[in-house]
Amino acid sequence: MEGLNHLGVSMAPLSTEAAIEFIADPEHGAADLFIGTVRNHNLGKSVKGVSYDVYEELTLQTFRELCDEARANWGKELNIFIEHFQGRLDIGGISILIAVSSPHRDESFKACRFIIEEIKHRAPIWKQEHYTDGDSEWVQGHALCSHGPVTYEGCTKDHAGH
Amino acid sequence: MEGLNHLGVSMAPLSTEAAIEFIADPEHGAADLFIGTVRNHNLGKSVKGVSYDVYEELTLQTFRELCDEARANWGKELNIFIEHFQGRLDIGGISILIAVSSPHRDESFKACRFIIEEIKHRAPIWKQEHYTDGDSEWVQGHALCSHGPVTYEGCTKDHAGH
Amino acid sequence: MEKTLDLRIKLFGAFRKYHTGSLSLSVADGASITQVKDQIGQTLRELVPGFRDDELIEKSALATNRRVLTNSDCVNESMDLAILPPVCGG
Amino acid sequence: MEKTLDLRIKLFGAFRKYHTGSLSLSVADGASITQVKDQIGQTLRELVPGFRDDELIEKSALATNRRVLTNSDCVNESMDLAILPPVCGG
Repeated sequence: MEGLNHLGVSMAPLSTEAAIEFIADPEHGAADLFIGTVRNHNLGKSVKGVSYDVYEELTLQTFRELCDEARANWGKELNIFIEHFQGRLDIGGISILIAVSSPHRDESFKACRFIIEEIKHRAPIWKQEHYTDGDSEWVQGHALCSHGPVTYEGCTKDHAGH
Repeated sequence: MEGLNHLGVSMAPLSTEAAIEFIADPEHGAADLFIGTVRNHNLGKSVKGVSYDVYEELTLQTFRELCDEARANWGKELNIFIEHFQGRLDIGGISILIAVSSPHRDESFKACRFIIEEIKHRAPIWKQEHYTDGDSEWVQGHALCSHGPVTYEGCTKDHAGH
Repeated sequence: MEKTLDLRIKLFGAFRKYHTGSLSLSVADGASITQVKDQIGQTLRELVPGFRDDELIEKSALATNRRVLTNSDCVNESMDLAILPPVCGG
Repeated sequence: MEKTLDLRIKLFGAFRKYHTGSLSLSVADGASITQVKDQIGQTLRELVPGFRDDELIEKSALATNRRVLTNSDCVNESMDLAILPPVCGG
């Protein structure tokens, strides 16, 4: 039986209890939970908070694709919970929660790690760090390229060179 | 600064919230939590519960050694929470909780995975499965060999061949 | 006369330094991704006199709600798109 | 006369099928791990007439509260030990 997904972008504080409860399954003996939090420094600067900007529709689509890819690699029965925060967080605030459960532990660990790595590269989410000196800055990231299912839409006019 | 350890063997239900709270750290941006639970089947048999037998003193010593080894590999600042349940659990009950936090995610994932793998092989813990047919059985495991710090104690008498 | 398409471009991340909300612009039917990005740059320069961050546009991708567009894509209907700087979620 | 040592052996896991609690036994000063395990087998056979699980003893390790003993260890004081079947925690 195919496992369950809970995928969300939330402006309310993320709940580790909700994640753990969602993935619980009597057929699963293992779960791995990744918690991303705001830390008080980055690249030598003292940070007091981070604002997350999220392109919600495409982020949720990316999460759905990641779930499909994780199940193709580590088993259709995986239960997967992914939530990303949108808005401003203070130090220690939870920016992302990923929880995966599976019958055995190897699949949970690998799928959870895969999902966070891919989110960092593929999900349209940005962060703006707020520094204790009053400054703030959008953090440099990874250039996006298309990963999604191939749904080629032909051009009506040809543009040589593009 | 060296990170914190919480190491325990508990006859009370294990608390994921306590684990997550313990490892939280304003300098850490990542945490990984592994949750081991009792599942409803094993090797084709229908399971209704598991009893865990724990040699507490040596288990705690093993946990301490694993923390030292994890810090040697992935950074002294790791915060580490390890609790193992002792007694009987029903399906879904939490048998082990391992949580590790670190400045960046790679260290949390690797240290958490390392600790659960080593516990499976090195911690003196045994489980007895209770089946729905009323039967029960001690689960086959991994033969222990000595891993601890080398504290060779010389023999007062020589026993050739041993 | 060549048909033109109306695009609404949502801005994210570092683009919010320059403009909040979205941009409205017109492009020729069948415009390439590069042409749309050129038009975004021109529109931003009109709206924000100090805008000179061509590198940000260069490194950004265009996307619909469903997928990131590639350089072989082109636009052939009026639609909503988003311009996405390099990402760093999680 | 050879000095003997008193050992108390805690039993875990599958040994609980045969006996709950611990075993008391005497060994010669300087006894090897193998000798202690032989003595454990003999004591169990006395306590539990049906005991024939020599393989369980064979595959088990001896340990103190601090570490698992190796075959090069030997016993030279009266002490508490534990006999540990193959493990499967987590």
